[in-house]
Amino acid sequence: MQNQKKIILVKDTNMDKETSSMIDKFLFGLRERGLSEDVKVIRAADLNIYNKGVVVKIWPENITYANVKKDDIDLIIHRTVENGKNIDELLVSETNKQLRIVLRNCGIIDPEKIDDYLDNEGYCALAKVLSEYSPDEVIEQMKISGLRGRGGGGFPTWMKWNFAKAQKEETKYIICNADEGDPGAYMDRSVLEGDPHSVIEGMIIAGYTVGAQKGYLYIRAEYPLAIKRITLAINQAREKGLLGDNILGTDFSFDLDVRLGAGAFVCGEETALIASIEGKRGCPSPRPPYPSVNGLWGKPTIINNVETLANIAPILHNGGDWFASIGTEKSKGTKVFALTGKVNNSSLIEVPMGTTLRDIVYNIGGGVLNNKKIKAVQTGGPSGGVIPENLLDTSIDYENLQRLGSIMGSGGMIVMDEDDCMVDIAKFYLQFCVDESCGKCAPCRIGGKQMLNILSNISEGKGDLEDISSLKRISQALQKASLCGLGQTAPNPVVSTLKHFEEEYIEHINEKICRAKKCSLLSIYEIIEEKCKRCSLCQRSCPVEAINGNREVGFTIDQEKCIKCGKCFEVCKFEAVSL
Amino acid sequence: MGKAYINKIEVDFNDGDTILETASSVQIKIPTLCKHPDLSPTGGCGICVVKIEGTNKMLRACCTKIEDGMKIITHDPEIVEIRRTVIELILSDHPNDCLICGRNNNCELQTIVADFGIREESFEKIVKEIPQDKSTGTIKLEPSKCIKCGRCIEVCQDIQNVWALSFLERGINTRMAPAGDIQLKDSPCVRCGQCSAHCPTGAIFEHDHTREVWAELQNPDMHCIVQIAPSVRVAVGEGFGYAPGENLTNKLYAALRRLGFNTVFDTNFSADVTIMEEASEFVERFVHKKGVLPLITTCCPAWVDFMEKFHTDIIPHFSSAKSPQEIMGTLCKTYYAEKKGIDPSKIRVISIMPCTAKKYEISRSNEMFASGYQSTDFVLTTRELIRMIKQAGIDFNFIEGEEPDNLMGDYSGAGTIFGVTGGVMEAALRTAHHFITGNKLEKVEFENVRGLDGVKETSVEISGNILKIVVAHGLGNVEYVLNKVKEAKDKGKEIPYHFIEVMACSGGCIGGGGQPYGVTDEIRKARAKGLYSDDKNSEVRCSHENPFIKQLYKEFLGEPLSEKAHHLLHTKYVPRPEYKK
Amino acid sequence: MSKLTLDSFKNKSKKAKKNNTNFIKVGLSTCGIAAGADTVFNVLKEELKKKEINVPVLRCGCAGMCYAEPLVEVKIEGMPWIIYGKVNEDVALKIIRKHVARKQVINDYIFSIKDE
Amino acid sequence: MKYLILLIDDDSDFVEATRLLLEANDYKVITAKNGQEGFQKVKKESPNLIILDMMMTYKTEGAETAKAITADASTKDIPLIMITGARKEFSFPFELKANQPGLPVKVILEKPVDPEHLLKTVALYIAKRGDEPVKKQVEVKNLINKWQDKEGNLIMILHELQNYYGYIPRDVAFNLTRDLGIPLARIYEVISFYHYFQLEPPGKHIISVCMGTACYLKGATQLFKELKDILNIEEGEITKDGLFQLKGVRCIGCCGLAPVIMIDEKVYGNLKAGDLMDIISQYSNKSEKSVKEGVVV
Repeated sequence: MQNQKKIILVKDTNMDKETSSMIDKFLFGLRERGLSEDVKVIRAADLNIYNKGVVVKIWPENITYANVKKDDIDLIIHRTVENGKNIDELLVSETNKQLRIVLRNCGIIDPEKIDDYLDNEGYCALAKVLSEYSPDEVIEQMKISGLRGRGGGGFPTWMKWNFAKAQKEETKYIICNADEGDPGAYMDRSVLEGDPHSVIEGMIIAGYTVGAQKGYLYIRAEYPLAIKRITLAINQAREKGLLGDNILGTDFSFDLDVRLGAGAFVCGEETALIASIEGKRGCPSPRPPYPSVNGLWGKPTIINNVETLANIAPILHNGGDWFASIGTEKSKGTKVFALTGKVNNSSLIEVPMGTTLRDIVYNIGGGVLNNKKIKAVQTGGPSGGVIPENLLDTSIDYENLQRLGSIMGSGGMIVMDEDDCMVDIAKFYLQFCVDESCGKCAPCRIGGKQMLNILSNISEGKGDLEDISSLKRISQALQKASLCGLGQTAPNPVVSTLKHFEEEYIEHINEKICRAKKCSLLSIYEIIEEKCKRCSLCQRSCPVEAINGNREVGFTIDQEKCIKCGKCFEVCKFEAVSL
Repeated sequence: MGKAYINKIEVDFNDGDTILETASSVQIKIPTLCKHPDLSPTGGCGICVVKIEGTNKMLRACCTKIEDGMKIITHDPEIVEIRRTVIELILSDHPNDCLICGRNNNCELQTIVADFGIREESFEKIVKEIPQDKSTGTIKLEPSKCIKCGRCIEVCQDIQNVWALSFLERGINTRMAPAGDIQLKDSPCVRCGQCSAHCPTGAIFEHDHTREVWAELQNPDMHCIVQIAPSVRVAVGEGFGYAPGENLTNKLYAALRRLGFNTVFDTNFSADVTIMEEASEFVERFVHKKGVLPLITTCCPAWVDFMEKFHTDIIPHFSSAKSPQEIMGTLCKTYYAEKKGIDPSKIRVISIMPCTAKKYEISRSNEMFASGYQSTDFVLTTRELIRMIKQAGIDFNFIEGEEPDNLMGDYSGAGTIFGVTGGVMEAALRTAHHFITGNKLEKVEFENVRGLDGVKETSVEISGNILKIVVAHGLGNVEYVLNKVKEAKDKGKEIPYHFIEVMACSGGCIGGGGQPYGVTDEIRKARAKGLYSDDKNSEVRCSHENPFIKQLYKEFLGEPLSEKAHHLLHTKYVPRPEYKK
Repeated sequence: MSKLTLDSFKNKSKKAKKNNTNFIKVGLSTCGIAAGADTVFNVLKEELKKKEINVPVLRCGCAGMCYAEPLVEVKIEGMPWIIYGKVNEDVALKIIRKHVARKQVINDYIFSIKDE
Repeated sequence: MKYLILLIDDDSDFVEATRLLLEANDYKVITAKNGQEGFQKVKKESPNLIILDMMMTYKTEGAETAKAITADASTKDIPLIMITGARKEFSFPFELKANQPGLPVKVILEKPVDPEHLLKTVALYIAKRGDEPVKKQVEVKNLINKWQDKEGNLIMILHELQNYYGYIPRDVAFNLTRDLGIPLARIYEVISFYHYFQLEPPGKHIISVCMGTACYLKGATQLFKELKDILNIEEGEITKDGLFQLKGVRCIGCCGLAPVIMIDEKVYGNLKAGDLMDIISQYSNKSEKSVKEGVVV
């Protein structure tokens, strides 16, 4: 027994509520041995370990035990607390599945202080590049690293850079695409808010490599804090001689400016983004020519997204080999995901490529909310697709996701449970694409709208089986004949839900049932007599007077009149209205 | 240069050629609704998709450059199916009122739907009612028929540099609308009608005046006079199956008489008058140094409108001579009325024009009423005339040609080339040369001002004087010329030109906004050729040699630029600063 | 601010510093602020001032654990390096009064323990 | 920038004559034919002064319009001049006298009005409001100047203008054409393309419902529906009292708190439909009932 006081942290990582009784047992045991004064027992809210029963952490030794049973407690007190010995069978070794490269400084440094970044190896990669590497050597390192664009398609970053570098033009541009628009994804925002200099450093290195003099950060206007911090960071970098003329005293000059988006998802597409900076409608143009040849104001332009750029400095600081040692054969490094939806821990995570979806949902995300059954995980946002429960053991990389009918996308990862209707989900994403279509090309403009109408019909019980073939037919037209990625991938949520959950569509059509009870027009509202306390609240809130009865005889819903607005269901305090 | 394969056919191509262009060189027509030969591709419709052998991606033929060794498939069941779906989608957002549409039987969407044999509508109609815009009285917008191909906007913004039309909103709500969502009449629109000429559907078309004209023709109290513009004669035949450029002047005269016109005149005659006035004006300024140089031609009402809105500082450079249409109108209600003893209030002058802006010109300013009446009463475009001839059941193809009426029907070769870019300049030079030297010109052709180059800068020598001239067509090309003039003026340098001709439409009136649809450079060349051969075949090739012109001046006007001529044949220009581009 | 040059980086040791001093750090990114982190930040500062305790309150970006925002990281010598989550004003006060002043860990709000 | 005067009168001859008079004296004039149209134009164009008739479609329309204009926070300071042919003997439910609750106008002039007198009155009340147009003009000019020479400035300038006005007023957008040499067509193409820009004045409080996926899964639709019910407006609309505007927005980036709404800058997370009424009432000093009915004017 050492002098220092010990602390025991306890948390039940299953959904059971064992924590309190375990703590009691600990307290009792400690009191018995007269250790109450020296050892504190604390109830933790989360220990980042999941589905391992009761977890106990002992400080200051930092010993972590999992699946602790009541019977183990005496042993823990005796062996570990009193005698400082480990109980091997309870030990948990590797718990953290995350690996932070992009997010290396997020949550650690003060994003408004450049010195914090400098103290954490900031701009070391830039200094190394400027003093040791020729542009070709940078590209070589990038090639070795195997870094692929994190914005969606996964195009090798070094190739993009190499194309631009090969152009003879004098003026070239670097653009950071920070117009993050996927609903449910906020990786870029977090990086810009938490570690703006890492993006700036990436951009300067890109500028040096391809021979650009100027860069633009194109940021969503809806991110005021990110804009503030990146602007501050640019000014600090300029003051420190990291931007502007003769960077770090060398011949290389490069500067950055911020340009704001204005609420158009399509501006995430390279050519549309360029049009937007040029002060035009954000409509994509046909490619080729690619921006790396003919981009902003007709000049060769590199467009990389925030996450890609945040990877650059670590790669060049630690070497391409180091980066290539992480991840899978074709997908190197890590990927940041915004893990949200019906998951216990909605969080921003970074994992090595190749981690399985199940690992992420259960071991990082802490499992499904309210212990419900998981139905699917959606990745890639409106351009992506759903991956059903039985495929959750797929390891994540560009190719695997694509094979499953989804994409990596920018990194939205949304957990869906049995209460989520796949028709409804498809409709949600399609609605998004319809709202965000630029309207330039007919397949996307009209096709999306028509698909949405069909889905609406299905979800309202007005569909027929032909609708499914219509959906497939329009999907194909969109995929093949849309001008840009937004249109080409807009049908993905529909195609992938049809692929994995066609039976739900057919149920909606044939049986007029929504098993998740999401499609309100397919639901039947009824009052459960036993639960009804006859408060008459439902009757009073019904907008169409469809609820008959009174406080004497009870209430019933007139199904003829009911418009399925769900008001009675929402207002009932006794859960007496059923779906 | 390179070699590629389209549907296994070996093709040679030039660097920069698109798949669409190359395919057409081996007689493969890839369907499209948005690509127009005049315009750069936008990739809007998505119908022209083709496959590259060995990949499953599809590419747009209109905007993909063909590469060496490419193996392209332009038609297979999958491609056709996708095209059909896209066409059906477009159709689902388009009204079905073909029968009463301005483009019935002449609509690119209708044609492609027919070609694909679409017999039922698979998708729900989602057409949005958007009110029509008839504010200008010349061009009508019917946005609910718009398929958002973007041609009108491209032509208005990029080719014409007018910026009257734009896309507003986005996604399914995207609509074609005048700039700033205002009425077209309040927009920078100069009514050139190029939008209507390029529109594949009935979303933009000329304001139809045929019914008004029918009413006049049927009114026994009215003496209806018709005039036909130079370029109409080489384009009207396209409505009856003739090749572009076929000169049908005499058939036209006959058809117009059958329609019920009492007198058939030719705008080519009044073009000769314009030249008499304009060339005199030039000589005044060039030789006698009265007035500023360069002198700028003003026959084109869209150009006049453009200048009055956006380049008012060059008003002093404008020739004050009215356009041939207006001169004809004025002379009909003065000279002709006097001579024939007809009450001018009972005369109706109807002109057949290649142009929508001409509909605006007739009430443009007070001077258009110099005869004491509105000098020209109605303007029909070539397209409207074709419809009228068909309505009247005239078998145009077999009708015997006739001659125009005397007095203002006979024209010189100079008058006829007014219809093509460079023509006014050439005609003016022929007469100016005579006015300056008093000699007869040996060679009347000035080839340097001919052709479809957007800006043609050249110089000619007239009795030792070097005359620097420039011809621009397509309003987008004007800026270059005007900038040069303005720069010289600002810096007090020598003026770069003495004489400038501008026509608003590409190719001049032969490519006018009211001409038969489907114009391309090939067609422009054919029509131009038609006019140049009309000139070549003319006995009289200079305006001042036209005996009827001589008669007009002798009997009525006196001299060019006389007080009477000034009163009747000249106009003024006013700045319209409220218009913003 | 003087400009950096390539030389400024030559003398930098690999890991520039290992900061062992005490601090409190608040995640002030959009998600944190939305959950009330700015209020917590101010409460922490004021309370330290009131209690005349000299521990810096630092700002940082998003640590990723959005479900537990606002997050407050507390490093005090002799205590585990703890990240408290779902910190409201009340918990913020406890962090100062208990964790910092009296070296007592607060129940129910520990969301992560950081290794040294 | 000229002062903008709104003429509300159903007598088109009077309107025309007065318009010519005012324009000849270097005012900019817009007109409306009745009280309702007038009120909309007041909201949209925020004129420097309003000239208003009493009897239009109905006898007291002018008075009602004046009340509506002065009841609205964003327009209450605009001076109102009433010009009417009505005489005292017409028996109104209020006294035909200026500056009173039933008739909140600065001054009443009788038709026919002497042009000199009208001009003097107009000048007097416009001057009383201070030199706001001039000040605004300078401020806006500065905003534009900041970006004038930079590449890719149009969208940035539109952002500045939207921040300044809360929306992009029509005449300001039209003037940009002159200041930047960018065609009006381009400016409107851009404004109408990007959802961030709006051409109409916003409500006092903007309620944004996050429609990101996480929020959607966790019930954003219900929140939206409830808000529509409470405020009695549809998406994008403004309550009649101008207090609230309801918007659906893409991800706010607070997925951990889903479902969330944002009122102005403040985020409310982990919401249920039932929580909304309380939150809304905090922003409305009216009773819950009046919010529910959405009627204040």
